[in-house]
Amino acid sequence: MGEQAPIAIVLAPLFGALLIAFVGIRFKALCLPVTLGALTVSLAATIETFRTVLSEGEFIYLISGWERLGEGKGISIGIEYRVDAISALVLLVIAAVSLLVAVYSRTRVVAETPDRIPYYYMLYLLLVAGLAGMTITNDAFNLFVLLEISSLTSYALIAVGSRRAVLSAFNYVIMGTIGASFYLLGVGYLYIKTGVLNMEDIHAVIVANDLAESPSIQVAFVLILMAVWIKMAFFPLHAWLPNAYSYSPTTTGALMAPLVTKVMIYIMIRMMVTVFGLDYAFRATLGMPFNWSNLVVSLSSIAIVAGSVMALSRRDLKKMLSYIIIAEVGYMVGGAWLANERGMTGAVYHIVNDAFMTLCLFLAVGVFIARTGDPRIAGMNGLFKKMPITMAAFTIGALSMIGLPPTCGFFSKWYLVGGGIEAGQWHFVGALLFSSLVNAVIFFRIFEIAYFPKELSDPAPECTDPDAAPVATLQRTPLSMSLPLWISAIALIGLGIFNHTITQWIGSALGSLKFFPPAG
Amino acid sequence: MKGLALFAVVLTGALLLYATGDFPAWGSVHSPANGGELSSHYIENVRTETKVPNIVTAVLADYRSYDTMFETVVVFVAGIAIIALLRDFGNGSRGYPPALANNLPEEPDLIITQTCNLVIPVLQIFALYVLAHGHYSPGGGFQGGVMLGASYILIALANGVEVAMKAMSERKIMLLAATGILIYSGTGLICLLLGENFLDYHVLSRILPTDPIMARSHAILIVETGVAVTVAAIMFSIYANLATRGTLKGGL
Amino acid sequence: MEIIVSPVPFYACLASLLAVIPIVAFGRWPNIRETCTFLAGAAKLALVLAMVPVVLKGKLIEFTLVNEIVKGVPLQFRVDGLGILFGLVASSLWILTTLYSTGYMRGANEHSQTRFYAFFAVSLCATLGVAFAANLLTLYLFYEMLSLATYPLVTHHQDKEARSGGRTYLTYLLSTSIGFVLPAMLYCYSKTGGSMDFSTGGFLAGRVGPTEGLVVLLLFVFGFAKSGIMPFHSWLPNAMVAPTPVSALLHAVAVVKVGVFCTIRVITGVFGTDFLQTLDIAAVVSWIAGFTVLVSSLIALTQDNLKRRLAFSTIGQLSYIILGVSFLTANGVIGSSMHIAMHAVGKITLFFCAGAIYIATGKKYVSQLSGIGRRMPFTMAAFTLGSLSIIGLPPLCGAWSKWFLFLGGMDAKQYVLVGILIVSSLLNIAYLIPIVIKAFFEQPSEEDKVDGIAEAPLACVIPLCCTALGCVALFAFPGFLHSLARLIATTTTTP
Amino acid sequence: MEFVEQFIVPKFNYWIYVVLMMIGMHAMIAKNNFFKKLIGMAIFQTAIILFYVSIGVKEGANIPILDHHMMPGEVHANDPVIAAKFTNPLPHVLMLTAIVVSVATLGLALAISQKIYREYGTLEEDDILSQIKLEPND
Repeated sequence: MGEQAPIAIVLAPLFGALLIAFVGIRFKALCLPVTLGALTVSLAATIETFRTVLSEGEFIYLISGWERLGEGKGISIGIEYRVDAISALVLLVIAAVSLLVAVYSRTRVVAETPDRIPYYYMLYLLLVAGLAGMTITNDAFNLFVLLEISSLTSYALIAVGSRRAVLSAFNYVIMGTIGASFYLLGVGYLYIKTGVLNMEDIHAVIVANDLAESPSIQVAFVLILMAVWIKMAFFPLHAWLPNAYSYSPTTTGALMAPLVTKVMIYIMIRMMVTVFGLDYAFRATLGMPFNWSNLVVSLSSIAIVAGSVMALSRRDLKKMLSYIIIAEVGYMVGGAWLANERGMTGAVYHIVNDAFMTLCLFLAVGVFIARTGDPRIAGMNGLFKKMPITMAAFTIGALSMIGLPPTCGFFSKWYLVGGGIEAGQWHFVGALLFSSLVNAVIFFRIFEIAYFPKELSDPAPECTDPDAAPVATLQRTPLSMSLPLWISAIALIGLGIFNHTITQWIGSALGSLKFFPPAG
Repeated sequence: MKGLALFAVVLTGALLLYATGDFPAWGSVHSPANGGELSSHYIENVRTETKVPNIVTAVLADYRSYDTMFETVVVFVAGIAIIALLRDFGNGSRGYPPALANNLPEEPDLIITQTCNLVIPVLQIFALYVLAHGHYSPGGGFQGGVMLGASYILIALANGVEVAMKAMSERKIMLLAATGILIYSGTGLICLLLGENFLDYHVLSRILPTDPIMARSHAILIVETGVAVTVAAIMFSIYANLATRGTLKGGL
Repeated sequence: MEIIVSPVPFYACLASLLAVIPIVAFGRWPNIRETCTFLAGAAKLALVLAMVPVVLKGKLIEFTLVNEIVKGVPLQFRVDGLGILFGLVASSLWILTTLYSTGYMRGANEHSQTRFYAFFAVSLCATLGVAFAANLLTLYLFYEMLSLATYPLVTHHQDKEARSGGRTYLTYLLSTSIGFVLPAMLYCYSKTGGSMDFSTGGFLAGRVGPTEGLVVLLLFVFGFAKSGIMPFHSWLPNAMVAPTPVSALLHAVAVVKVGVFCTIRVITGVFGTDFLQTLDIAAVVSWIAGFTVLVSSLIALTQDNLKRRLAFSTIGQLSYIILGVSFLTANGVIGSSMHIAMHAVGKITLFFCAGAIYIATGKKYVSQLSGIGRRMPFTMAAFTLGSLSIIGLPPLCGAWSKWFLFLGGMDAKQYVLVGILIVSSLLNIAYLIPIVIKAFFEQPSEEDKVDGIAEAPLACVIPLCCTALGCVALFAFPGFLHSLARLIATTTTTP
Repeated sequence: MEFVEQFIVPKFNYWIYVVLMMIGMHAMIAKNNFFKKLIGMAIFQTAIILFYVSIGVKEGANIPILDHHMMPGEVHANDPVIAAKFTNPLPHVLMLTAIVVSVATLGLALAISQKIYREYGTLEEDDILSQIKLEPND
């Protein structure tokens, strides 16, 4: 069964969703166990796949069994999966995070969307299937279909939230559709010049026919980049993200914030590495007096600074975290475009780290809101005394965001800043350090509020939203919420300590690539 | 905002048009997409590999069947998403602007109902034909499924959603929609259980009384049926929820 | 140089970290809790002492915890002369401080004492980690750990003053370590292609030119802002809001000495004194340190709050150490190394006294201390000894280190800086001796008159007497320290 | 004039798709009314379908169904099929998928806009934004 593990990663959540449709609608209590079961199977399959990759290196899984045509590598006529160490790592993150959030959702979904439990879990599972499918596929068009699955499910998962969530979901639909359509167009422009849809085949044709200078390919590159940037909320295309994440239900935020942007960054790296090739990605100029590497790194420096500054002025916890995510997206995009191996390693490694960091923080914030009923930072008054254990986990997450050892955030910075120095992109280095300091200010301000109790001058705002049912605040943190939180917090330290192993895996996938120093 | 939007739009347009200069001539037989190995392979070998004359159907449900499965899942997602968003689970119509309260005529119109009664059976038969004849002519699961769904929508239009819901209850919608995908993915799963890769239909010849190539052809029909079932159920569900704002009472 | 692989340095580091578990577990039984702290302290000291003879023989003790924490850089401990000297000072004074804090915390009836002891233990773990770190990354990891672990100690009172003090504390320490040290460290990493091991010649030697060298050096010197070098010094006076045992051990010994220790490591282990000599950039550091010495002494003169005055004194004394090592001469390094120990003993005495005065009388200001010597003769006697040691007068230990610093300056022909050293010693007299005079020779005001002796609790007085006697003892028997310092000097400088 | 002959006439369908797409995209971004945005979205997505279908056109080719082209009786499994005689099936397959996706997106977007109308009583972006400004939250 080992060789069938890759397909099981995607199928397990799909069948889980079907099972809920069959039995979960009538027996609501079964929804969560089915979800957990499906995600566990998916996680097991991911681990199996990961082991295969580690022992045998990158491999292809042929869906429908259509062998490649022709001599040598040939071209693919069916749809394939392609797993290498990087995608296996991202899959592992998806499986682990989704399982943790599912455990966490036990009380939250019942409290926040009591009448829609089966639908919620179906969407949840299908979102996971879509994300995993995007990560593993080797077909440019198939990626679009799965992208749409993950988009549609995330629109819905956001829109089941409060009054404001619906509005932000609509904006997300508009932006998301533009993004997905750009991607589709980009694939079309590639197809018209290459006649193939398989990612590796596209690359092979581009190289063989010397299409690097072709305007269609260049436009396709721009379109696909714009598409992934919109989807990953790369500044200044970020406008949909903060409201969408902060007004959505707790579980949605906790699932989407760690995964969706990160998977899109993976897709971007995949496009750069597999479809266009690094040489193309870093050097293509579009006839302009700059090259991509310098341009994108500059953009990401701006993104990092802008995201951090915007986060600084937020008073709502989730919103503040959302802007931090925007800054973090800048880290990864910048790292990937530094045009050296250390930067790329840092970007991929940070995908893993940032997923767990955001997870940890969103889970902790979810616990705070569930306990205090107050989404504002000011609502955390005196929490160190009230719930020291949760605060400790939050502290680990925050330290990781700031980038203090021994958490993994420090080691991400290590690679990213190191890559920046190596590439001589000093503004990127400066932006990273600036953002670390801003994060330090943000989080230590929170710590101060939570550590130095003070009489609140204004009480928690009355709930004016008629549709947001007054969710009762919990007296104690249930184990289903604290356990995933703690696992994610411990993961942050584990990922930091084992950073060398992880980067070696990443390096094994990147090893065969040639990194060119950016020209000029 | 408007100026910015115009700028962005014009910029995108200019970029897209810039690339058209590079495109192969329209209708060229030798363009990479048309004359390339991939498309030629489909056209030239579809007969020997799948025995399905309609190349589009063969590519859709066999070569790229994995895509099509998730395409069906997209429909399924849209269906459950709309239920999750709109369906009013007995909380009353809280939050409705009063102008929207349903005030429908009590009695359905005689002419409309009778016409519909005439049309609907024909429509449904035709839908099944479109579905089943997808191997030989334009058609297939999606087209057939949409027609089938349309027949129920027609009932709802003529008699109100409640009447249609008697034929296609909410519970049934959910079951059918899931069954459709289960038929599709289950076919793939059987291939997997028989020891081949997911959706590798030829291995079905071990349980179907045919040779491996015909097994592909038959399997395409099976999965197309699955698609049709899901699409029909979800199309009606989308209509019912949108038209009644989630109450599933009354209708347009 | 012979290298012995042994996990002892790791255990020494771990001893106090593990102590956190029983400390928290027995939080409800103060006596058991404090016993645990003592046991951990004793174990730690014993482990450190066990390494001393080996190191004195000129061997290194090495232990690798993680083979490669990032590519090419292990998480590794290595004990050399400088490390053992610092580790010895920190771990021996921890025991005394624990005794002292038992008296102080109970005397002042402080809240959350368990948290206090727990974080204290973590801080000590980090301190020893810095002392024994074999490479720059390991050093940085423990450096940051120390910054964070001391935050709850600094803000122990959890009131408005603590809040602002803590804020300054972290702002300075984190922004400098993230903003300056991290990029400098990564620059070194990319320059050397992956190795960051402290080595005798300096791992950066020969790889950078004078301009980059100066930038990196300054990034390091300012980045390790725990050393209190100006203009990144103002966290230290603000951190004095902490309970006195914290000020005593952390802000006279552990934290600030970690700062100077790191600076010494950078100068000797990263650049190497020889290389700095060829680059000819160390003088910049000398002048910054000299400036700090002079200005901080002048500021100390104006402070009325006793602990703040001591804090500014500390800033000045720390810069002596940096100054000494930046002379790049053998005598300078000897002076610096010895001053780490000598100043620690002297300054901790002064802080202990300040705390004892506060516990016994509630007084915090120098102007209130008239005649207090009659009431607290032991405390004030110890204070006198401590002051004289800081000033550097024989027969107290401070004299030795100042003497070597002075020699180092002469060797380096930095006569102006030597002049600054002398002037600053005079200023030391000016801000410390008046306190002694006030305590012993002025009449107390009417309401402060107390009959007989009213000392602080015994648990406070014993440690401060011990350290005061230590000042004398180290003057009489400096041989052991001197041989350690000589060892350091021979391994880091060319004669 | 030469420009028109050289660049527009032979590829006029691509020009049409771009113009249509820009109309749709402008509506999506700049229109104030949510429903108009959705209409824009529909145009936008349809334009892409037009583009894809244009790719697959072959001059002088028939629809990609084998039996339709070869009359019954002449068809033998051994007869070679000439690729040039049939239009490219792949873009059609892809667009079948894209159509379904756009229908699903549109349906979901309609549901969301209906929910917005339920919450705010209007579909004009300005009105909704001014309503939000009055809310104390945020």
